[in-house]
Amino acid sequence: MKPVIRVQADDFDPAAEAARLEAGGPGAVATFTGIVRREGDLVAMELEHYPAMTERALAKIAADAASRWAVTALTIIHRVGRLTPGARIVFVGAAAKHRGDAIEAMHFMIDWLKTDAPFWKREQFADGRSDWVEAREGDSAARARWAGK
Amino acid sequence: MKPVIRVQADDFDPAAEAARLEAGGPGAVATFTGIVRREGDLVAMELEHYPAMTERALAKIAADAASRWAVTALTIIHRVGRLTPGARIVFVGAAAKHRGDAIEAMHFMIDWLKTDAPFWKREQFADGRSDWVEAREGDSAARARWAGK
Amino acid sequence: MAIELLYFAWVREAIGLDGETVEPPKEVDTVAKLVDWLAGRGDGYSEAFADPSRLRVAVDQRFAGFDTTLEGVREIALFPPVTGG
Amino acid sequence: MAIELLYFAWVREAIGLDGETVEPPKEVDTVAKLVDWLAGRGDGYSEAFADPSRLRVAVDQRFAGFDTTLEGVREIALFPPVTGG
Repeated sequence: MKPVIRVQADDFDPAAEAARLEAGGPGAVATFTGIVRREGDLVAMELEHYPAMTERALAKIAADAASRWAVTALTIIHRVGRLTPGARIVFVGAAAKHRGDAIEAMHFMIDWLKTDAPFWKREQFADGRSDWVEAREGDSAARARWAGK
Repeated sequence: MKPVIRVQADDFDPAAEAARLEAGGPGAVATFTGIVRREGDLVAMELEHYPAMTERALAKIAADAASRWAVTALTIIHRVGRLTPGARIVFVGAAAKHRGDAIEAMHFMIDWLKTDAPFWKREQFADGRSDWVEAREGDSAARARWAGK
Repeated sequence: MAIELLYFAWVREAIGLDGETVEPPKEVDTVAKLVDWLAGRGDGYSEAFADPSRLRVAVDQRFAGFDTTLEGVREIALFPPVTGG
Repeated sequence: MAIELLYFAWVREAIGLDGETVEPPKEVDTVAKLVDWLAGRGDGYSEAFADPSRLRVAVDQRFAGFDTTLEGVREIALFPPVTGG
């Protein structure tokens, strides 16, 4: 099982990604899609990353998931560059024989991606203001939760 | 927020369902798709249901999810009739501002759907044998898990 | 008092009917007693209802317990534990 | 010993560089000492590195601690806590 790992500026096709996960009749497919929120006066989100490290970090997250759950396919896609409200940022998917494995592997990957992959978000607002997004305490807690499982 | 609830013989389009959940830029969309496994000599799965009750039971599961998590959209689609290996059986999706809400609402809905919606599966095998699927102890345990949350 | 009965999955197959209308005697006033009464009909009924622990019930289209009263009830469905999803 | 440094997000902006090659003195033998040494350059560096608790580090493209030795290291990236996903 070789996970699909992609870092790209372009949008992706969730239907094509779902079809890849469904191929082979696995029983269960769980996906997560992160989207730039339409809220307030946010006009864009700028995604910066550490190119030489990013794919390796994502591959490690997928490998960790594959070692913990009986999965038949895994996908992690993360976009970089300038994204506007409503745009997809990230897609994480897992296929497995049983639903618990697919859902938990997906949940694990998105939780770990938040803390263990070298991406940084900058928000741009209508008044010209622009701020780096602060890391959330809750993200470290969400990651820590998996240690006891 | 009015959940999308459908019970149908026809296949559904996961891309269209995902697009509906993504509309409005919610931040997070989590989905689960159940598929007839390709394994052994299974040739078909027959899904029987209790038509007068099914949509009400699914709507109750969605309403329970909406009362527990801050979700912006919910979808439950369940197919009935004769399905062959690789065919989609069920789609459950949740959109929310935050990923935890979307993932947990989705997970809750599929766990409850296994125990609280009036569907019965019959497996047909290549040698002509045909058996009603037995309910799994694990499904009751998965449902019970949510009581403490 | 007439009650609509519905049967699903192997309950339906054992009895050989999707459903039927019954008028149980007055002393049959709970789901449990109804199941016993139906089992007494023999043949497919006794087979379908031999082991009530394998049965589940919906009363007026909601899941319910075997101690549910039949008073005012219009529709009862009897079936195995559900296996959807 | 030359080390490639890379800066990301507000660390990059404060310093005004994507990265650079440095040759720290021998006594600068851990990431923590490297950060102190860089902060001593003043201006953007002291701003970027004033509060090491706000910084994270990758050594040769893997997340690492500030106590990591610089021996044999080729590339060090300094950045804020990540915010992807």
